[in-house]
Amino acid sequence: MKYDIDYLAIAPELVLIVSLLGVLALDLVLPRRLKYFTGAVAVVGLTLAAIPLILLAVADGPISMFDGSYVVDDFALVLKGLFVVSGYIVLIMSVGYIESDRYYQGEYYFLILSSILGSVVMASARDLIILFIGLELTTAPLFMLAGWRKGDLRSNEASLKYFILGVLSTAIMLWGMSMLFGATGSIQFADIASAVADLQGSATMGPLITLGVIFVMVGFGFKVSAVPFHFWAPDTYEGAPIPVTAYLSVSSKAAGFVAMFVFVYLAVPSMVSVWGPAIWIMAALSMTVANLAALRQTNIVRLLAYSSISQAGFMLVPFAAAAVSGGTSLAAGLEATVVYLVIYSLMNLGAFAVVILGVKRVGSAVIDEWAGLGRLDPRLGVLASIFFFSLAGIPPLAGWYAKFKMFTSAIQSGGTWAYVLAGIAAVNTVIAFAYYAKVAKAVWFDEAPEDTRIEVEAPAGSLVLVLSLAAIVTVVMGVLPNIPDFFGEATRTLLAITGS
Amino acid sequence: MVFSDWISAPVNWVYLAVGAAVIVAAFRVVTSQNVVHAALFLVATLAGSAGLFLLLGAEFVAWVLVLVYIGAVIVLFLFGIMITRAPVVRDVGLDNKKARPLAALVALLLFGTLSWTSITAFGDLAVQDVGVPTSTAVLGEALLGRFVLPFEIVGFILLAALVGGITLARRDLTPLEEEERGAV
Amino acid sequence: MNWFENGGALSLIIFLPLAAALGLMLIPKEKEELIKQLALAVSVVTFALSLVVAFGFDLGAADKYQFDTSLAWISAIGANYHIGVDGISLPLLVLSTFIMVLAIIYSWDHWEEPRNPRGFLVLMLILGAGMNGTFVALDLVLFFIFFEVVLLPMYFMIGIWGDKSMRKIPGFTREVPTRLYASIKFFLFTLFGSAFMLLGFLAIYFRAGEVADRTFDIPTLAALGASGAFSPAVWSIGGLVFGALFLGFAVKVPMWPFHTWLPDAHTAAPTVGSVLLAAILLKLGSYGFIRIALPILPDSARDWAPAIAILAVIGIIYGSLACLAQSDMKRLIAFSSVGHMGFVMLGIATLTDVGINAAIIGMVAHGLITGLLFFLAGSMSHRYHTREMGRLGGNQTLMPKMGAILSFTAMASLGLPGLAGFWGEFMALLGAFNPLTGLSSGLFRTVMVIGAIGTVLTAGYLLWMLQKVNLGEPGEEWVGHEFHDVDRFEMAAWVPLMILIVVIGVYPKIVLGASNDAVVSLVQTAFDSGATAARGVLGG
Amino acid sequence: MMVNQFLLIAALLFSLGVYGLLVRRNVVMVLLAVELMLNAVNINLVAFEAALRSSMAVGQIFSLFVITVAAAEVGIGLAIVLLIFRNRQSANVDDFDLMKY
Amino acid sequence: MKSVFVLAAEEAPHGAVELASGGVLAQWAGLMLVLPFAAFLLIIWRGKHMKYKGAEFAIGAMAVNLVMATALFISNMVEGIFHEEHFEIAKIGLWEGKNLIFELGWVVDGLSIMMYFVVSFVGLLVFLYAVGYMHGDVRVTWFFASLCLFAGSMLVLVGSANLVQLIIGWEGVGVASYLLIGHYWEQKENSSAAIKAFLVNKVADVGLVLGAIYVGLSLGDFRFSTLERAAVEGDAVLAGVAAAAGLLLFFGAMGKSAQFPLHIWLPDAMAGPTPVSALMHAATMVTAGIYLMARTFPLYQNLAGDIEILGSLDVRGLMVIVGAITLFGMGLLALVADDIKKVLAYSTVSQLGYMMTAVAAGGYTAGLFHLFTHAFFKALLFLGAGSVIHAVHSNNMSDMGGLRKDMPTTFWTFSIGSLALAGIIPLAGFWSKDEILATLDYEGYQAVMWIAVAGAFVTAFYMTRAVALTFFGTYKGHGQPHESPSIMTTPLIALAVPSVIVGFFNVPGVKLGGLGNFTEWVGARSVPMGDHHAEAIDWRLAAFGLAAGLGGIIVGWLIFGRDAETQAARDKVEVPVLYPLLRQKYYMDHAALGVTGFIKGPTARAVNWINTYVIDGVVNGVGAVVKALGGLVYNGLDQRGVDGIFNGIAAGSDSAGRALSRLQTGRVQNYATGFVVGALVLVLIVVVAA
Repeated sequence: MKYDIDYLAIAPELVLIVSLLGVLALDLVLPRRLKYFTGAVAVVGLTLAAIPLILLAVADGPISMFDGSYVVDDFALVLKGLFVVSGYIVLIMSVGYIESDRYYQGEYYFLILSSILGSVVMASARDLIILFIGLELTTAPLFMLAGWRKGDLRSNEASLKYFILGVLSTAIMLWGMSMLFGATGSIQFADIASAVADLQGSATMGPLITLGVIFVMVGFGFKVSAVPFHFWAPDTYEGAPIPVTAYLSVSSKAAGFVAMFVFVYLAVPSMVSVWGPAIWIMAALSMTVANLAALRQTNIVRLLAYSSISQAGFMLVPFAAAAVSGGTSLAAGLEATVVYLVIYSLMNLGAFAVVILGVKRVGSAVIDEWAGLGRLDPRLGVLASIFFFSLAGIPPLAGWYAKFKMFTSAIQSGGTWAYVLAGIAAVNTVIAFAYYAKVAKAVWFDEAPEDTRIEVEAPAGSLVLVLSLAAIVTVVMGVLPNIPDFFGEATRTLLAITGS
Repeated sequence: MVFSDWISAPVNWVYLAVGAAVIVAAFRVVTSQNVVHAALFLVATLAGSAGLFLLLGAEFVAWVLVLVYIGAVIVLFLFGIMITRAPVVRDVGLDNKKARPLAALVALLLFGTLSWTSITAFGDLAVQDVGVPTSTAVLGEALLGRFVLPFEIVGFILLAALVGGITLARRDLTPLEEEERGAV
Repeated sequence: MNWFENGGALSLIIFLPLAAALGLMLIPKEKEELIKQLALAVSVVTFALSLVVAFGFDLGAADKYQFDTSLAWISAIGANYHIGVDGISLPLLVLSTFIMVLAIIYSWDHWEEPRNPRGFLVLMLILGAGMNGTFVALDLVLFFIFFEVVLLPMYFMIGIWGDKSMRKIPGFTREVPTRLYASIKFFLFTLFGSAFMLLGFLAIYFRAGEVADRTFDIPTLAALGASGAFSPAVWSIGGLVFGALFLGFAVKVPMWPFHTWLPDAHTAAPTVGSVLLAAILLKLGSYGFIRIALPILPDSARDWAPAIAILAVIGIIYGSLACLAQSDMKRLIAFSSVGHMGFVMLGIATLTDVGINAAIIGMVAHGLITGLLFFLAGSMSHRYHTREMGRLGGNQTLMPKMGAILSFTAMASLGLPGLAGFWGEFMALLGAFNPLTGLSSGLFRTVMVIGAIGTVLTAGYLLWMLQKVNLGEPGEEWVGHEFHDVDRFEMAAWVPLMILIVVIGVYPKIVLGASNDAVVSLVQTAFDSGATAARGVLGG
Repeated sequence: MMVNQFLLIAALLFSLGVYGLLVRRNVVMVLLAVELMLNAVNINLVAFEAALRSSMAVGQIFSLFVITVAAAEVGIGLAIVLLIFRNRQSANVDDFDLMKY
Repeated sequence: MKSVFVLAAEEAPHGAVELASGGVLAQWAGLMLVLPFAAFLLIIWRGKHMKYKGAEFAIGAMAVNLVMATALFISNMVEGIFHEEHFEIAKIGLWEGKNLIFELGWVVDGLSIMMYFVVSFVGLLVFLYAVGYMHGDVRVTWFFASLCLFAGSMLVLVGSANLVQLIIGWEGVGVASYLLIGHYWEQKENSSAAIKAFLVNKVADVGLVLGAIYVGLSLGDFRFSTLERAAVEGDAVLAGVAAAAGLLLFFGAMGKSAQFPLHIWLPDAMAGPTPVSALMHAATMVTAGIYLMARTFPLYQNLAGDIEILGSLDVRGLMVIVGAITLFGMGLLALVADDIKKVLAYSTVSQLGYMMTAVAAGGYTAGLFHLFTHAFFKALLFLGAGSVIHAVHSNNMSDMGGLRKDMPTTFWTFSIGSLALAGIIPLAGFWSKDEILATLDYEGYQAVMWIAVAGAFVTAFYMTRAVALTFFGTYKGHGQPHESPSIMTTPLIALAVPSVIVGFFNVPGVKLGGLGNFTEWVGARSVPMGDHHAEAIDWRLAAFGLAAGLGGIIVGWLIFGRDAETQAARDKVEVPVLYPLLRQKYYMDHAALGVTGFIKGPTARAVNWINTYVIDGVVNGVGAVVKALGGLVYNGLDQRGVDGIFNGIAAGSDSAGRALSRLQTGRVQNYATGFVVGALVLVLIVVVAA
């Protein structure tokens, strides 16, 4: 049997492959002082990868390959775009960051690009194997990147914890996949979907499929760091190099969500009564537990870690609400989560970029030591406020629309459980503000100690530029939510294929 | 299927023998108080698994398992054990004893859940064409046809593991050494 | 000038301050005069625009939205940039732009530490945009946005320029700076309410989809509401949804028992912040009731009205009693807001045209009077460096003008007839005498009597405050101090307020002339039968 | 032969793997336990394949991918072990709790 | 653009009475309401720079007012006037499909014209007097400004054509009184007295406001003319609320008119300068309550009065009882006061009791006539007292004595005022008191009538005491007292004249030529008042009243005129007329002392004690309790309870956060345990749920 390959469809992947190999090759030949050049290549590679994405977006219709196990549709394109853009921002954040320390730049960029490649592949995955491989390629480089600050014990520890829980989750997820394969006899989502639809009522197969679905969800739960699969996140975030943390909290998390979307919508849509409650519980727990824990944090990175856990909970809300109320509004749930994801990625990366600059400026990630930063560097203060309050969901910053979509979707779903979840989310929105405001409090309200004026070199121009751009986009998206909505609506194609 | 029918099939005798070995070895992997022994028991477990694969007609997979694991991974493990200078003799501190009861309980529950779901689901589902191995050609064609994409991608996982692993594991040069190397 | 009448004017009123805020950020900090002049100019222009709107407003059609426009905004959910004013929002809009001008004039020479006029003015202008926007928004989402936009500037104002002293909070081990506690408390309370309010909006939105098209459009929803589409009889969660909106608005008003953020926020806020908070921000909540909760959910409103009335009257009595216990002048004024807004809410709870008119004029009056009181409290603590009433005294001797203005304002605040504050209280009681048909007139009359007794308490604490602060001999510690009486910026900010207080007091038609038709139409549409007081329902 | 025979062994291996993961202090031992779990999955996949006999032997293919990934994971894991051992002179996981709460 | 003021449509007054429109004068009568406020603003603006510190404006405004009021008074004598002007100030909603509106405006009828005249006349004289009295005092400018506010508010009150405006004037009077009573606010007692006055009035105002609401929403209109018409026609809805509305309005009136037990503010209100007291007690403020009762008289007369509220006690009866207690009980208190102004103050309360009793009993004209006459002689007495105080720099009669020689004008005018108050024929007080007695007799309140007679005795008694202690005997104060300047004595003389003659305005059955009499003048209302008018004087009652008055004087004279400690006082005893009686002074003294001793001693002390400790105590106690309650609510409930809940929630989430973050042990295997257990629990939940 011959399988046709549409090279335009996989052009983004190919461009990424070429550039990551290019990075590796260059790293071999470049002298140490020119190693930073690999970063430039990586950036260029990512930029180039965006070109076929745009071409594909303009082109007609979804492209399907390998018996429909690899599909490039609007959903995939939007998320690939998200991965590329967020990867791009992470790379730019990294440039200044890793130059300043003893980093292996070439390898670093190579691994980042590999991880992006994994995510990009996974967005198109329509069978279990590609999904699994994509996820692994996304995650595996990150195990190592988390420990990239080799001399730092915290970084080592971050890497170790991430790795051990990562392989545990992989194993559990694989068990689930194997059971689904066994029960349905296929790894193709479409086939699994139809088989599961037939089998789910059966008394014998029911529990097994339930177990399979839940175990697979556990794997995704780990990726999106949903409670109770979140334990790695605070420690790893704190220990890992900050750009890597940013990547973990955005791209890697987004990858988890993408995996979850395609899996639950395409492979086991009829098991909504199984994954619905599971996601409901994860959502409720993630929001509440992480928010409460975040209240106690004194380290800004750790705070952002808990924040990102709770944000994951918020992102799960539309999903969960749509699922527990019978699954009639799944499309709206997907759209809401994607919109949330897009906005979240932007503002969270912005927040991390601010943290990078702030840590440089103040020399500490302890929130209290950021006192008076706003007066020291008003520009940074304003940026910090924009991103942190956007995360809190305060209009007119983009974050509000993310939360708004979430609530919209939850209420649209209707039903007691959806309302309860919306209520929990509402309360958590308030709690969340309390700790985001902690940062603003330190930056603006607290008096700077006399002797903290650290002279630092100006941050990389590119980072400032990107940061300002992100800030502007954050505001613009908040004022004109049609923009994120555009992406959200595009992803509805995911459901168009299965016709649900 | 009745037990007498089942036990009368010779292949099940083989299964019992191999299976028992696998189970015992696996037990020892997680209970042995000697690190090297544990690694060697893993070898036994994997070898037994390879045997089971053969029983199931997965010849290629069985040999890959032997090659990759017993040939490469275990060596890696032993290297790891050596380098971290773990005592080759019995080490009482290998387990976190306080964690044992809870871990055992969790494992037991997990086993119960997993086996219960599997048994209720598959009941009498029998292995087909016992003794007929899957042709490697089929596998090859599938790997390079239908599954060429993951096949390529998995290569990058290995590459990433390689590159990253080396970078992490290598000893950083001191600035002095770096200078020397730069001069060369 | 077609664009002007089709939304252009109102859009300018909203976005001019915003644009100016951005502009100010670009001016170097050192050019303080320029910054102040620009801010003032913009606020004056905005005020002038709102006056143009007010004079161009067709009073004959006050129940129709004018100067309105509707542009597609968030297409996915059908939220539109729909703005317009009717007789209900017009007075509040003008009040908002007006107070902003005065606040900027007052600020001219009064900067709390750490100064930074640019930052402060930027926040004020953003605040102004948010407030103006809330009053003209005719789309739930747009309303929500503007409703929330005001939070951040106020949060920063309190947090940065607020009271620097430390405070012991029950339940917490450490002492915390007053401003930090107050700012976060303010924000969390409001956010808590508005989160649920948003849920309520969304429920309405989808419910509208079940009976017609999904929409956030307030007039459309009001029409649906009038037709009974959101009645709990046909929509099981209707009452719950009202509760959600209630939570959002009640926190902002604030109604008892959601009021506890208010004294802290007011006490901690810089003077201008307190003024804007009292004069405008609190009105957003009560305006929300009138604009959104009542017309869209009339039947649930009927169910909730007794509860609102009871809470309102508790607020009246409770606020007054709490005032009696205050030693901090600013805190006293803050608590007085609880009582005064209680009257506003009592008016609303009656669900009658009289009551809602009462609420509107009460809001305007409270804005002017309490705003002025906070100006005064600010200026006084600026001079005395204390707000402890026990230490003050003899202010009338030390600063005769200041004392006279304080007396005047206190009189206005206690609801002296002939000054603005009277109408709101009197009409609220009037409305409570004869609530909407179907509401328990026994309950409402009881509430009316208790509310009327509340006016005595109000008079009490204000007079005692005057006695402590204004009268008597100046305390030992002030002897020999040189005090500057009211300066020209203060005069410029306060005299217009005093004039308006008198003018509205004598001629309330300035406010009610605009609002009455709109309110009557609102009540008749929403509550249909029994909308007007009738002779039949009366009796001993 | 029934599929369940193999599934039971797999379930046991998987559970033992979890046990090992939870009690072992040495990181290398933890890795061994993980290998047990992954191997259990392989047994599942191959057993199912034996019952299904799909045209492309999907189960076996899947298990090949799992083996490959497992190998990569071991590589990564050991690299991390080496890294932390060099810094801490210990490969005990419970020595690593710098970051908590 | 429409005119800002929209003139309400003229409506022909209802009722049988044919009344004139009053012409231009009535149409512009509103000017009187506005002028004092204009003067107020002018004083604030320029007062300080004027020679008399702004008094010029006040006096000017009052003079113009007096001219207008006199002109109206005279035209009303010639032909009864009824005229209303209404200016809508707001539509506030619908009532039975038509607009419910608030209006400002004025009414020109017999009642309001009488009040315009009294206020302007007394006001002008007091203003003039104050120029002298306040010369060199602190804050003179502010004083005159406040006086303008006071008079202006009163005019707004009495000129009001509707209840809403009445409330405006009503509370305006309250505020002005607050400002004036607290004029010397450096002393805490003074400001406390001002606050007390304001708050007690505010309590009563609750009644007024609620009463206005009852009336207004029963009729859909706040106009008095509507109320009057509805009352006369027996409107069913109004009848339904009449008792409640009537009692509420009466409660309001009790505050301003200092009826028992809301009189407590009034004696304290003496803290203000004496001209203020004069104005307050004669023309403005305290008469407001009586005025309100008169204004709403048809409500009581036709609807409310005979509604039984407690057993057989009807509304009217309750009001009469309150009035009676006030007139007698408060009169007694005047006996024990040393402060001359307090004597006069209690006297005022007592006289207000007369008025209230009369109006309540149905004597519209009787009550008003006493108000009218009382205004002159009480103003006279206060100004006289002020003159004395000005001279001796003390309020206490124990610091006075023998002043008749030093201050002859003051003495004579004060004496005339005292005699008028004591009801001695033919002075004004005799006629008006007689009319009250006649009314009580006619309406069947004989018992109350006897109380009133007894009250007359008391009145005469304490006034005699005051005169004796002040002007007779020997001077006990410091320095040499002088007669006051002419700007102060002129008003005294100007007030003494009407104190003598106005009684003849309403001799029963007598008309002043074509001008009619007081009964007809104040009877010019939109509807007939329906009260009873005697056709001829009842000499029997007059004799009782006169006897009581004379008796009071004689007894008083016997005791105080013969002050044992002062030779001069003993000399005075031998006034020829009284000589025969004094021959048996032993018995008389003892008898008088016995009687008065009992009255002055235990009874008065008891009343005083009740006043100080019970009523005042209750009031002060209420104040203290309320303040304590405030503390309780704030500290106990708000900070601990309500706020505590929210802080508790915050602290709770904080510690929950602490507990939850303890889960984050840092041990990866604990994490893994959580991980696996989490997965298993999820499976369990889902399976169970499914």
